[in-house]
Amino acid sequence: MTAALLLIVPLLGAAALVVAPARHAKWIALVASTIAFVLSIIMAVRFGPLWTSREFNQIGWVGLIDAFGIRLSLGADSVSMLLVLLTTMLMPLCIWGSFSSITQRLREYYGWMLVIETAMVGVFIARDLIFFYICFELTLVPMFFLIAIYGAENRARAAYKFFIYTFTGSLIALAGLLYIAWQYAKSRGYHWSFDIETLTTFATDMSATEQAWILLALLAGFAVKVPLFPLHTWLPLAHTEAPTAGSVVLAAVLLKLGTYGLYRFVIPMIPLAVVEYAPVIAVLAIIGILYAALICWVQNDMKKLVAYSSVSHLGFCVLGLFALNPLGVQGSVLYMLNHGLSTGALFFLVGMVYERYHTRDMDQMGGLCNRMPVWAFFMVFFVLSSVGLPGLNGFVGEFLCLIGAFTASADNASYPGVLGPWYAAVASVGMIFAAMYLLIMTGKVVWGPLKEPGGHGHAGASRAHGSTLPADLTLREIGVLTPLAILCIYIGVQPSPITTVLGPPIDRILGNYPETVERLAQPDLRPEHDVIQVSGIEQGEPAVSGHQHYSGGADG
Amino acid sequence: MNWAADSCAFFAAVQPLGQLALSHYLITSAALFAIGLIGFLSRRNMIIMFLCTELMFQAAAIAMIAFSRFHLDVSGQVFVIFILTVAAAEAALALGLVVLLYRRRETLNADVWSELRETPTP
Amino acid sequence: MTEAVQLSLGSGWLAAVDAARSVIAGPSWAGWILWLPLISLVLCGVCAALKIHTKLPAWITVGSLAISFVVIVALYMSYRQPMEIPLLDWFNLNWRSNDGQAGSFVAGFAFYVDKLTLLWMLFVTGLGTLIALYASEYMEPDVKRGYARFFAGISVFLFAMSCLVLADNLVMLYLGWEGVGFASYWLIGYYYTRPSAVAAAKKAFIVNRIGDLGLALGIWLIYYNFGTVEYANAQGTGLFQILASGSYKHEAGGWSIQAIPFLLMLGAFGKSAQIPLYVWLPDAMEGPTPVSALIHAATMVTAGVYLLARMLPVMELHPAALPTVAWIGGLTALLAATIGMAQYDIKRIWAYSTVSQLGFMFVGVGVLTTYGAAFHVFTHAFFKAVLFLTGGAVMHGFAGQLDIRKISGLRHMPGWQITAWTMLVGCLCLAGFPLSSGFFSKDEILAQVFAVHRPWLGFMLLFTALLTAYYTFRVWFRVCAGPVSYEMGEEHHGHGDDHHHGKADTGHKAPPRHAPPAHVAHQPHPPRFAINFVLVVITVGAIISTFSGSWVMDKVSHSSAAVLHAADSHEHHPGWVPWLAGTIAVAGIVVAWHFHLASRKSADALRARLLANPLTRWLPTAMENKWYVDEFYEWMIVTPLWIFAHALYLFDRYVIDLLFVDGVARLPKWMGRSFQPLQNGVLQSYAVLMAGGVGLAILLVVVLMPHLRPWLIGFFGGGG
Amino acid sequence: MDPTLAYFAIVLGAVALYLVLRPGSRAIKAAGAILGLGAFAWLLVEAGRLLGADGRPESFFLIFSVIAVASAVRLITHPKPVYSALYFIMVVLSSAALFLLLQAEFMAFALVIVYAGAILITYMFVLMLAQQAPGAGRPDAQPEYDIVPREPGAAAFVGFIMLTLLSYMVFTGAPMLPVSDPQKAQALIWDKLELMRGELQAMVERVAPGSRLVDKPDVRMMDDVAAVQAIRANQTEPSWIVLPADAIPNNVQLVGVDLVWKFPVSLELAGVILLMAMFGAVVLARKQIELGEDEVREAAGMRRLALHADEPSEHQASAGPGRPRPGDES
Repeated sequence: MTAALLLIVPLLGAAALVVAPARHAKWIALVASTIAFVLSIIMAVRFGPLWTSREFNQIGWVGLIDAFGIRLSLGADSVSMLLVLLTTMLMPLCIWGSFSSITQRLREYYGWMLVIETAMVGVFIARDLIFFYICFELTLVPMFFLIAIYGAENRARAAYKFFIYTFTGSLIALAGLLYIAWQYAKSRGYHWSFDIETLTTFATDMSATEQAWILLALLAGFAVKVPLFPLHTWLPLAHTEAPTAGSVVLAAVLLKLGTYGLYRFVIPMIPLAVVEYAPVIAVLAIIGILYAALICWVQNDMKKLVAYSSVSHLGFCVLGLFALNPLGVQGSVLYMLNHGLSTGALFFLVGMVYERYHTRDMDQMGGLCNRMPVWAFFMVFFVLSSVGLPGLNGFVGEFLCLIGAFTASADNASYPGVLGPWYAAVASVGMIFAAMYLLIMTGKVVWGPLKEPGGHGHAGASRAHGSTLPADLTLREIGVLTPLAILCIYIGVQPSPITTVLGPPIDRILGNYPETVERLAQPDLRPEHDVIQVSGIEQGEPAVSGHQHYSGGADG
Repeated sequence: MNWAADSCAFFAAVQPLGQLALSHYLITSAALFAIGLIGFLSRRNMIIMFLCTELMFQAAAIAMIAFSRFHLDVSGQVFVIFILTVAAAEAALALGLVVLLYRRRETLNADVWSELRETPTP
Repeated sequence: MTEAVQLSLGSGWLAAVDAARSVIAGPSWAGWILWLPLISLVLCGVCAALKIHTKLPAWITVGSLAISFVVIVALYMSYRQPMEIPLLDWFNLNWRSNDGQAGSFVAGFAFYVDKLTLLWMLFVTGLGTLIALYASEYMEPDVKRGYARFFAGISVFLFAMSCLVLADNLVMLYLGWEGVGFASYWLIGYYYTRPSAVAAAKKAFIVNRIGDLGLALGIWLIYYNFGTVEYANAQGTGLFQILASGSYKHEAGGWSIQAIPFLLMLGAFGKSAQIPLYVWLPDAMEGPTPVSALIHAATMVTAGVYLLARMLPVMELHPAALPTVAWIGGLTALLAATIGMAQYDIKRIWAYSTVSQLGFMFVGVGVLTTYGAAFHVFTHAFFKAVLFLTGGAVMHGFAGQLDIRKISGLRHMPGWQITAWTMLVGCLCLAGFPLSSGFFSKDEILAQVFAVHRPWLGFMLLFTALLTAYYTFRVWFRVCAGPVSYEMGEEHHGHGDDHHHGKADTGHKAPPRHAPPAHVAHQPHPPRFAINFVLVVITVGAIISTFSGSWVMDKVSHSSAAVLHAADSHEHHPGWVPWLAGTIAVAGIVVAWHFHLASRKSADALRARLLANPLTRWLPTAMENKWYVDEFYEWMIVTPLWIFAHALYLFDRYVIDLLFVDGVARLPKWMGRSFQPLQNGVLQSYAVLMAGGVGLAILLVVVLMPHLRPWLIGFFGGGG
Repeated sequence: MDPTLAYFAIVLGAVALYLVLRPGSRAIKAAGAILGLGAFAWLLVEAGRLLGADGRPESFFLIFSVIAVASAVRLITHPKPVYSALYFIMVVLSSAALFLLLQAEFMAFALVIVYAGAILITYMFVLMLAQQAPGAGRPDAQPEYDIVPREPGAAAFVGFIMLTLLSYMVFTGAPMLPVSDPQKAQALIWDKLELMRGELQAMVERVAPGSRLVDKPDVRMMDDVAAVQAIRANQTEPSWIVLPADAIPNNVQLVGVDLVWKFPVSLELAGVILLMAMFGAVVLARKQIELGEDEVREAAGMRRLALHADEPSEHQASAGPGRPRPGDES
């Protein structure tokens, strides 16, 4: 039951924080999150052969709630596992990275950090719809408090906007998901089930009209979270106001809840609607890519810039996802990981500057590499990773997403899609913009003659603000950034282990699509809505094959 | 036991209330209720307002009893007991409050007590 | 004419492809070509982290580059036929759809070695080693500062360039492509305290990115149409093999196939600084001179030529592609030459001459003499390196002075002889003086242009050659000849021109690192051993490269760039071309001698006369201002986009966020507000509401429900 | 079945009530009263017509319902609270009479005792406690808020909308109600005896002395009589014993049995409610001592209670609705 332990340990840590003295709070949190990380490693190791299995394997089962078809069942495929690993790896770093920046209400802060860890892990390994949704919403609460208590000047507004916006969206998504569950229960004589696999199999048989509505509902939840183009405005605000670690968690993991939701629910559940509306979503993603990138260009606030860049980057992720072929979806999942690493690190870096100078205004600073060479090194490194320099992680995901979208045309032999070269071509202009705004930021902040904010002289500027930090990064801060940098290089050079494990589950999720696309692409064969029926995902396999691994994976 | 016996005979002999009679009682009840409502809405004396609520209870009680008779089921009468209970409790509390309020402002005018309002926003 | 080219092509690259088909596994030690620069990079990084203030990074880099050159030589010695050397997995995606259709996307770290590769790698690593050696002395003043950073950048560049050239697939080529762009960014921005350097670095990266996008799109289209990004492999499913086998249908892909050559071309134009993307290269001279020599003259900028040569079979996918390349190359050559004529900064002149010569090379590719193009690349690499390095030596010795009006008579100064004479050799080559290396290689291209009957292009190029000879010797006569006089630069050691086009200059205090030290050198110090040695070696190389024509042709004709073209055997070449070209070169030199040595005043007088006449005023003005291309881009593309971006930001903040999002969020608030008067604190009005609510409920249940019921049942399906 | 005329009667009643309510001359009020009574009578007649039954209502019903309605109207129109309370007693008494007509004797008496006896007395006390000190100029003057009703028209409108809806329910709903079978109903009433073991045993002994009930007595209707199984004095086997007609449970018994057997939890709840009400009353009574009321009053600009109770209040006039007073808006 490593998975269950993984959920419980951070909560135990949070409980311990309630009673512990404040001066020990950070260490308790660090230990708890590190234990969680170790547990996730153990879980990953014990996942063993399931890494390459096609199923959404059962990896745990807590028989606490068993009424009304709701079960606390945990499952994972390689995608979830990777995202869990990303989460558990980032959390100790976030906590470690907050050691100096958080000085007030420590226990509360670290407690919320641990709670949000549980919630995020829960989202990724939930195999039960209700449990998924509870965790999905539970992430909002700690983040709300993290922003509202520890944020910058405008934090109250940001926190409320973040909370209400995403909450409204996910409520609509819940309605969509419950509709599926309801229809399922109705067809089974009101035997409710919230098992994601069961519902997925069921939902693929729904009529095109129903699927379209469900798609709309699910998008309301997940597209806000991603965020997709017109629904993104909460993100820059929340990012700008959140504390550093909050921004990191927000960018690195919380946004992935949206794309993970798309991956887990939208793509496999409602193929008809997805095929029908993928071009629309792709267009929104592309608009988001270009639009946010252009907006980044005119930002003065570093953090806002990075925040808008997230909108732009996640557009690539969505585009890859809706390419509906293995290249695109694998690229998209890789993009989730990569964005978590590089944008997370960028937020750390911005936070480190903010901690020293108490401003993020790019016009007020310049040439910081004169004062902070180590910081400058990491900054340039992660900017390049974010720009998508080949050999670093950003490139891999971006390239695969775009090539996926590129080849997602109707005449592709193995996986015909509904996008095609034009989509990818327009989207790829975002690569130029990305280079533009990130390098302009680097040029302003890192390079050039030294200019420190607030008219301070050359020496000891940061001390003037009462900060105890030295001019350049401390060993602790280097320690926070180094693992991220190493991972960036590793994924950039060796993505194939990851793509190998990503292959099978993605193949399975996309299993229906070639057939669906071909059917819908032929207008003469295209039946009226409500008549199209596509066979379930588990084509040619026993319907319960999702449970077959239960005995093997139950204790994993 | 005599009158009880008579009453029993009476009860046993009489047919259930007809629909016409029921409707008469119900209309009476409705009329009382409406009058109570009107009184509650139009009078400004807090005590009269409470009296009006009692009047509405009364109307409800009549409807209950009428239905009880119509269905020959005493549950309706039992409910009237509960109505009485609530009325008594309400009288005790509400009148206590009225006294309290009166001591604050020296008036029974209900309009005086309007602090719990939304301050108009531009 | 186009038909003729097509015809000649038909069998052209098939021979090469036949060779490619029999690809064998190469020796795995060739991997050291990549690993050595990487090791050097890491070690330089360690040096920087440990704050080692010696020349150690330089020796590490020079050593590792030298070894990697040796490895290349060894590979060259053992070369028999095209080789495939897998090193590492990178992209390796395989899938199988439900109906059994399999697909894959494979792009590993692997080498594809044919003779073209070897040719390029030889001069890349060879020159790289030499220039690193040169830089070890040139960068001496920075030993305590960015020394390790500089050599790490050189290592990155060599790594990326090796990836680019050696790649066996387009994705790895793309890695190298972006990698050299990044190295270029790194090294141009080496003097990061100077806003102009930072801006130049940024500009280089971004403009390159535009070209990279073209390349990327080309790669995707290739994958889209051919299902592979590998050149050739043992299974015979590589790109060239598919193209050669004829198993694909030319017309099947339609636009998606025909667009490929144009997109690749865009990539090549970006990297090799052709119209419309050449603007970054002159600015790139903000970098240290060895960088300009290595990256921005000899090696990186020829990557575009390499790409087009390598992808020659692909370039044939649209008949208009190669003529386009030729014309763009020709125009670039002319434009850059006219700008170069009017500049005063040595490095800038060399930069524009580089752009111009790259134009020649593209013409060469465009008229299907890949041999000529490669030959010119090869000779150009040497003589342009010489020119830059001599320029760097001047700059080094004269404290950053690069203005040709302020240095004169270099050859008479003690210790500067080697510099002056090696520069002369370089100038002769560049000017295409008869029997110099540049003469032969340029002639190869010019002759081919006339051979394929493009006289207009040919005469344009000849005119360009005249200008080239003029501006080249303008520099030499100004700087090396004439009476001795000089003016020291403003910096203790030279780092490019000092007239920053300083709008980015933010009025900061003197940058702490580059504050003039107490002892500003007032005397020029001539170059010492390392610089002189390298100058001599490369000059010797430049001279030797004169005779390398047939060797290069051998290399080119046994690769995918091979054009089995009768013209290559000089039979179709018009015999008058070399004579005319030689005459023109000499004429240009004579004109330069007249204006810049014999009567230097007449040049200024001419300029003044041109300026005085309102009809001709535009000519020198526009030339000196680089034809206002930067300004044109600034006003036509950057500024509108910037305004658009601002508009978008305002749109985002006020329309999307404020109007829509907050508007929707305010709806409940407004609704609440509209009911607010109900909350008036008057008891009875609450009672009215309550009564109204009860009334509504009754209405709903008693009056409306009987009518709603059938509809509800219909909607909820029996109301389970 | 066209209830339009009935609604017209209701509208008429509304107009009448409005006339009575609004401050105006006596004549108009009297006319309104007559009109209202007429409207009410018309409504009843309409009901009869609509439901298609022959009849005229019982005379007793008519008398008492008219008294109830009339007193209710008077209750809400009388300016003096004490009179209103007395009219409420009239309402209570007449509805008790209606209860009697409906054979709910227990409830009728309980109503009189609880309402007229207890609750109304409480009201009287409160009226006494909260009576306005007579104004200086006009000793008998009623306070303005007792004389001038607020928005009588609107109130009448709302009330009669409610009445319309309720009577619509009556007109449409009453004909559809199931009429219970008296036979079955009687059987149900007899069945209640089973729950009253002591009563049943006594009854059995009265009819057949010395007999005792079986363990689980089962009262059954047989034809027109009720019988129960019991073991006669000298027998061992149970036999049916016919119960006398007067053994049928009376209203009080029925209510009691229902209350205890059917609604025990509600009974408990009612007890709790009363207990809470008592606590509440006690707390409210204590509060006025502990609040430091004088300070509060002073802050509100009124005279102190304890020390200067005899001072006339200058600020009282300003205590109108919605007008801010110093110290109120904290």
